[in-house]
Amino acid sequence: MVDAVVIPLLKIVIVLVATLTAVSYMVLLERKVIAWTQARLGPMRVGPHGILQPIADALKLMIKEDITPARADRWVFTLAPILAMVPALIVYAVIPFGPAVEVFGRPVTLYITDINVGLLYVVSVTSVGVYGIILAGYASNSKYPMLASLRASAQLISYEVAVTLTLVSVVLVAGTLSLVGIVEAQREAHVWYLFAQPVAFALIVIGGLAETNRAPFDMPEAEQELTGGFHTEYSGMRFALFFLAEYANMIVVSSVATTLFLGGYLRPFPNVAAFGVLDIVPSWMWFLLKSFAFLYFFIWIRATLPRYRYDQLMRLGWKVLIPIAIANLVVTAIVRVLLVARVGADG
Amino acid sequence: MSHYLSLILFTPLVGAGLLLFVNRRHESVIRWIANAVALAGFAVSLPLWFIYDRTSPAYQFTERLPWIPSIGAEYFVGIDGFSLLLVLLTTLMGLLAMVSSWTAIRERVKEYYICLLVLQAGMLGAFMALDFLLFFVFWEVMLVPMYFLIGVWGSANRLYSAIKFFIYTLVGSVILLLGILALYFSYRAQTGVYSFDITAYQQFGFDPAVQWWAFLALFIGFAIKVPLFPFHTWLPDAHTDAPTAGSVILAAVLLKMGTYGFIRFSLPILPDATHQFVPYVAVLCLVGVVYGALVAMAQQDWKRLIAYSSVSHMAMVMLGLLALNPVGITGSILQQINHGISTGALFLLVGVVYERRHTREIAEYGGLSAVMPVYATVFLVMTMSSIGLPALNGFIGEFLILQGVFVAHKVWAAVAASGIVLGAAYMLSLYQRTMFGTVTNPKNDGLADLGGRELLTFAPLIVLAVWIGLYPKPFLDRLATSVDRVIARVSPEYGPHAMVECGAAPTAETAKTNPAAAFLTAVPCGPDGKPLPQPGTGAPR
Amino acid sequence: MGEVVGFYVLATLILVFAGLVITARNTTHSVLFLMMDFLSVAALYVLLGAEFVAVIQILVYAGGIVVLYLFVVMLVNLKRPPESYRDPRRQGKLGVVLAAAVLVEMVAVAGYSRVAPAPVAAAVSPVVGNTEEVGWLLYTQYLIPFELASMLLLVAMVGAILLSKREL
Amino acid sequence: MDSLWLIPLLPALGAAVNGLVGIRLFAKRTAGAVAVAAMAAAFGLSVLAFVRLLQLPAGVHEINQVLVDWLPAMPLATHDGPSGILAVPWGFRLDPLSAVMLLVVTGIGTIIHVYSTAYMAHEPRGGVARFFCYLNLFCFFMLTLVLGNNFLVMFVGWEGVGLCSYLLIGYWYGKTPASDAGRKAFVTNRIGDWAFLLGVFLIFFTFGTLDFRAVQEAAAAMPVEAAGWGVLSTIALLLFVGATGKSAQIPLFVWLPDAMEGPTPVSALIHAATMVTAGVYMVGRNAVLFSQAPMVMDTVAVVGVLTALMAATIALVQTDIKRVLAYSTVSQLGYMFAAMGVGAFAAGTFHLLTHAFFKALLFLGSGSVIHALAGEQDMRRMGGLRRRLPITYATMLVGTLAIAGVPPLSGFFSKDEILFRAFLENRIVWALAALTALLTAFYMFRLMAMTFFGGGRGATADAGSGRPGESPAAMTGPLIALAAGAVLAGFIGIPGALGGGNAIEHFLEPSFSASLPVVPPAAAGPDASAGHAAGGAPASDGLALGLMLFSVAVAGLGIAGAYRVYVQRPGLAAVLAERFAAPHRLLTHQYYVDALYDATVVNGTRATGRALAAVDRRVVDGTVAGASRLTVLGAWVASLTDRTLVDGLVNLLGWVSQEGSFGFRRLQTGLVQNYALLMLVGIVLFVGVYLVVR
Amino acid sequence: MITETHYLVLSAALFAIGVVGVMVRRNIVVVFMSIELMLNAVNINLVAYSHHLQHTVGQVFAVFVIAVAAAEAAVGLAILLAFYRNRETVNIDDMNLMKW
Repeated sequence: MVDAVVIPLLKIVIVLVATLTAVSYMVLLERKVIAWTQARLGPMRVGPHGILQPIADALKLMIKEDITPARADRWVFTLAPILAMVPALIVYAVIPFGPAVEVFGRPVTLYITDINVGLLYVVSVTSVGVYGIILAGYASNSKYPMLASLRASAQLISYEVAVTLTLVSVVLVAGTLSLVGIVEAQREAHVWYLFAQPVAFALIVIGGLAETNRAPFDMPEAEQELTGGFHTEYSGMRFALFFLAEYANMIVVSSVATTLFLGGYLRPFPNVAAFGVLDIVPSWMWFLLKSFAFLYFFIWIRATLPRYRYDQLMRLGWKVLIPIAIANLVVTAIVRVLLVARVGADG
Repeated sequence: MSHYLSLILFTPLVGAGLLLFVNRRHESVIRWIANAVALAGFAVSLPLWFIYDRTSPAYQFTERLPWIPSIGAEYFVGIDGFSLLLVLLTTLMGLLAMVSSWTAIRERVKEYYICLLVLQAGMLGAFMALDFLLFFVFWEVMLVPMYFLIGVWGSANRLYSAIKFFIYTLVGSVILLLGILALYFSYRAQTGVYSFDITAYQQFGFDPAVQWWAFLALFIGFAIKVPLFPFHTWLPDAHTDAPTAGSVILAAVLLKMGTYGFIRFSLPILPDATHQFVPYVAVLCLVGVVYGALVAMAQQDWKRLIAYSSVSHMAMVMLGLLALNPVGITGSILQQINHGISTGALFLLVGVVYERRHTREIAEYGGLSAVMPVYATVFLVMTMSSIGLPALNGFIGEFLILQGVFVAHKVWAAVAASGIVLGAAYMLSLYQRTMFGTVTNPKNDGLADLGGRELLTFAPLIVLAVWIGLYPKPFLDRLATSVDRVIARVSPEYGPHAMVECGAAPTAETAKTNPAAAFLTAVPCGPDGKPLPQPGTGAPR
Repeated sequence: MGEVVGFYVLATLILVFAGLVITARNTTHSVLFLMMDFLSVAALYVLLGAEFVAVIQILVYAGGIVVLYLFVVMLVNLKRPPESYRDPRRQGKLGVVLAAAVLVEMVAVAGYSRVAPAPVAAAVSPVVGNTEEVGWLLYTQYLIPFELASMLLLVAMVGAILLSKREL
Repeated sequence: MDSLWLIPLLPALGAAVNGLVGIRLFAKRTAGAVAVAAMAAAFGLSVLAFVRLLQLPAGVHEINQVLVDWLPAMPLATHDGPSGILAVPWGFRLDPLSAVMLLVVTGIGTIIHVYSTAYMAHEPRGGVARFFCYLNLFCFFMLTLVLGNNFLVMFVGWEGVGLCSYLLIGYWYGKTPASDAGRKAFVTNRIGDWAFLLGVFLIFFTFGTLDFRAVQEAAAAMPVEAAGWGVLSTIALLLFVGATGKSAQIPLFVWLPDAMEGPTPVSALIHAATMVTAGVYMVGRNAVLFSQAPMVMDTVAVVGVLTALMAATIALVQTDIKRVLAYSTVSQLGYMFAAMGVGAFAAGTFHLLTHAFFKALLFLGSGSVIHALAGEQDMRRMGGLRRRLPITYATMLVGTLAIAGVPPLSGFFSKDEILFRAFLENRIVWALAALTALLTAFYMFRLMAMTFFGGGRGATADAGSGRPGESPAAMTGPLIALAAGAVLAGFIGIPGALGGGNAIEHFLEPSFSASLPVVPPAAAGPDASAGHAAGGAPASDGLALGLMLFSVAVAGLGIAGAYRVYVQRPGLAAVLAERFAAPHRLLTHQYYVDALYDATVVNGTRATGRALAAVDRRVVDGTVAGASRLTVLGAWVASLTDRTLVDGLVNLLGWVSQEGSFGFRRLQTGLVQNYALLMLVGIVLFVGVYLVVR
Repeated sequence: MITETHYLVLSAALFAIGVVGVMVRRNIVVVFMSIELMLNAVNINLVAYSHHLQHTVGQVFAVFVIAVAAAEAAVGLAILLAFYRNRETVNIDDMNLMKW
């Protein structure tokens, strides 16, 4: 009973709380980093160096009036932020933060579950996330959110193709869809897939930026064009959900990319005993460090690059990324068939 | 079995296939691909010149596969000396026609180049086929793209000309097919074998009656293509209305199909009928020579004039065949190449000014020497080549033909030689009317001279014209054994080429007749190991 | 026990959502219910041990096709009342009756038919795991149908692009 | 000197350099320098070759050089069966005859090239290079013609010089008369070439070779066709017709006067000194062959002397300075042919040589005059130039005296030799030739008088004082050089009667004989056939001296007449013209030969062409069109049948099924759901049946 | 105990709902969605039998069905869009031009 119910529930709670906290502080981090990039200070008032700013923000959003526009589709208007938030959170079910460890004499895996179609699960769940945005746009019954939502859905669907194709090539190398399996495959291969699949890595990074609507692909919420994007009509807690969902998605993408390409929770050179000293940093810490590097990279990009034009974005997706992804897939498959010992019984 | 000929044959087709997959809007891509394919086609065919064994009388590079086994048709290709030269001429002129179209064609570019490439494949196939049915198929294949070239990219009266061309030549084709089938069934009746194999036909003695009818059928089919008077009227129309590249191909290669047909099929397969028919055909040829030249003189249209000159020249070529002796036939084939070079070049030249002015009316021009000196020079060289100035290619061909014909029949030669005088008259008149004088038409004032690309298209032709004019031996050598084979069928009294040992010291006889021989070294050897003939040898004592 | 509860819950959800799909006045809501329905079906697949199909169901149906529907709905009928004209020759009621007949007949068939549970050898494929098995079959025994399906998708893609672009 | 081929090659290189590079890049001086250098080098080589020829051992008279095969050996039947071999090499041969021509061509060519550098100085830059390119190319072809060792190589040069003549006559292509004249020259020549070519064919057919030496030997071995017309006569006649074209004899002389449209150096080089003498050269080349055909020889002599007389009479009334000289050239060429015709091959060649000097001199002198008068060519607008152009005057006077046959200038010796030989051979020819000599002296001094004497008229007067001045040194230098030649050239052929050895005749002798035993000139009998072959001087010195005195007297008479009419009494010419109006008109219109040709041959051909073109369009093509119309008619009838009968049946069937279909079509409502409904019915029935049957 | 019969009945019910949707609704988008429902019913059947027979082939066919459904949706909706552009309606009763 404890193993079947309590521990998973505990893990879920921990992950949820940690995620929401991390998301809050991501906001602060972003504001700070961008400020530093622009030679400003960023939030400084609430707490030392503005360290309590997220709490203040959260409070503000909670007590703010939650307006529903008069001609909005009420049900959907409410459903949309939830549909945005939920997929972002349930993806965490399969993210491996670390291997099985011993906690209070009990073997505990540092992930909620490991299903054998883990990667497909991630892909399919994130693909549902698009509903939140479309429905928000639709339900607002207002032109800017509508446009933004159409843009967003087209963008997400387009980049999903490229990303999924890219993931297939990683799966080809790893030979499994399980995220834990992929991490372990990297341990056995003695190499992070960043080096085995550099093209795929680049594609995932670009595709990830687009999938999370981050700069330079933040078309759906381009303030200058759409007065705030699909959540223009939202305020209060429902707005907060969208806000959190975006950052949660960033963390998801970082985590998945870390898992797939940076060896997940593995320390550097996991098979080389000489680096055993690195084991003093726990495995989940390695995972968080790598993910953090990714997140930082996201923010860095946002502070650096200008926004794409919409047609450029689509051209990039369909005419550049997808062909490259297919080519990468083909090359990977050929190399795999020719060079790498095949797994399973290949007749 | 070598697949080399198939490689040459299918290169243009592959190019045409490739073009199918290019978006029609990417015209420059299409142009580049088509030109690259044509260049590749030429480059692929060029080694033939070197690896062709000029001492072997057999068909070379043969390739033989069953095609329609039930009727004995085969995919059977191979070349001898005649086809070697014509194949090379085809690939070269195909390339030049392609290059010359770079700026001239602006509409339906993709279809245009596909047509040209398919046409080229058809021509190559017809020259390579050693199976009569295969030959006929390629013969027909040529027709369709040419029809489109004239009908789609031609000038004002193009539809009329295209249809006339198509139907006229199609009538010839049908009669040709009848002839082919007559031979086929006759062969079957006498040997019990279903075969379209030309090499077998050439060894076979057909029944004289069959020969008579078959010759008549083949004659009409080929004569229309040559075109021989009075079957020539499609040619001026087709030439006039065809786009430049079409005219070039038509003049340089397509017309050769007819004469090629005579030499490949009519003469060696039907030697008895040939002897019966020679006097009548020769009269047509003579009429053609003089008639074509006279009519050319009266033309006001630049291309029409050259077209009629083609009628005259091709009649001369035919006449050379009818001499039925080695010199006449050799000259006839060489003259086909020459005509391809010079008339092809002349049409290219017309194309150059047509592209700038969009008129072929001779009266519209005049004084071009002043504005386009390089053009005028090239035109002069090609005019001279066309009228048979010695030291250029045309003379060699005409001399050999006329010498051969003279031996066969003196009056024919005398009449045919008058074509040279008339040729000079109309060609120089053309040259004077267009190049000389002052620029009276203000539209001609600023005409641009030949550009680099255009000059590039003429360079090989000029080189060839001079080369053949000064040293035709490499060409004639490659023809020798093939000519011998035909001669062995139609004029068996001639033996094979006499071969004189070289490297020997001058004989006493030589020394006597040529006192200065003492100052010479031994009898010089030609590059091919054959001796250079000495003056005085062969003279009756 | 868990399976029974799961089945009935999911079956109820499926049927209710399906009913809502065809009865909702607002097409957007129809689409939403359709999505819910598909998600429920996916859950049913998990219940049946077909994780791969379940994931594909979500990925393709919920994540792709339904989004497409949503898209189209937004493009075509945002403001207009959709069903203004009714053709008198259309026998809608007869259709409902016939649907009922089909239902009855099918239930009858379901009730009658009894397929023996293990006439087929359980493990024909040398791989373990649901996804691997599906993949194995797809790429060996059903390779040609698989390629045909991909061809069909390609053709459909080209066709869809051709149809929906105003001019090429 | 085994590299004869270098001699023609050098001008070819010069032409190539000027043509490919020079037209775009060279300055005028550079272009001229290149051309002159090429020619000078060729001249140097020619002199070397000449020396080499002289040094040959006794009995050997030629240097033969074969480069490569041109036409490789090909079997071809000759008159005696299919065993013949047609083979033509690129071969060159130097023998005395070609050596003389070689020196004339390269020597005078070089001089004229030098002259041209100044004469063409006012042309545009590219034009000068083009001019020199053509001129060098001409020299190349001319040298090929001269040096070729067989008919075909000669024919290359033969046609090539025609081309260059065409180009150079039409050098000012902007002028219609110039380009017309060029075309006329080319086409007229082509008519001659037609015959020449047929002659070549017949030569091969007869002898089985085209080599000169071989042909001569073979011809010599055949019997002389004194009585009947034979194959040799045919060959000779055909060749002679070819020569009439190139050398402007009756009936093909009409192109030469028109050719004066070209620049004057061109007239001097091509239409006086070298190209037009190619015909004479060719007859000389085939002297043996011609000698075997006496009837043709007579024809040659008659045609030659008639041409000489006719041209001389026309020259009497011409007013264009260059046309006078042109007719004079025709006339002198006639002289040469007359010489050939009477068997005086050496004399003809000698006259060719001397004529080259004084006629080139005269042309260049006239060029100098024209140059000074800025292009004026009409003698009626000249006069009094004696003082203004002293060098030109002096040199031209030398030339005039030479052509008139005043001793001891070169023309005297050569012309006298011809007259002497003609007197022996054929008195009528001699009489006509003598008359021609009289006329020659007359019209030449008429030219001098109208140009240099009297008061300034027209252009001279217009030019005012000071101008026109004497031409630059590059022009006067060549004049002086040629004048020296015109004075001295005669001394190589001083006849025996004057105590000379007639060196040129002995030198040339081997070229005019086959490998037959050389007959010493003195030993040759008066027998006609032997005379043809050997060409000795059988008559006594007394007769020779008498004839010489006679011809000097004739010359003097002509000069005096001209002096009287044109210097002493300037009005007399007009009076005479009036009195003899009809002959005068005949002469000024050149006997209407041009008009006759235009009316018959030229327009006849054109009209035939037009008529045939119409026939082609109407009849030949009309037949085709008629056939197509018939087809269309047939198609129309067939289609009518098709529409009414055949199609009617089909339509009936269609009508029946259509009417039937109207009933069924109500089933198709177009409503998707109706179709679905039917499907559903099907399903219900199907499953129902399944349930019942199972 | 849930037998395959339960699944079959469920699938039959879902199918019938789809049929009703197809027959009754005039909004062609909804008709399309009803067709998707029917396809899902089929899939349930397939997967259920796959489970029942312990053989994967049913799932394979389910995958095929999904692929076909995707193709059908894409083309169908494209046609619908084209139609809508021309006729400004998605009412199925207005689509009756394909007749005699």
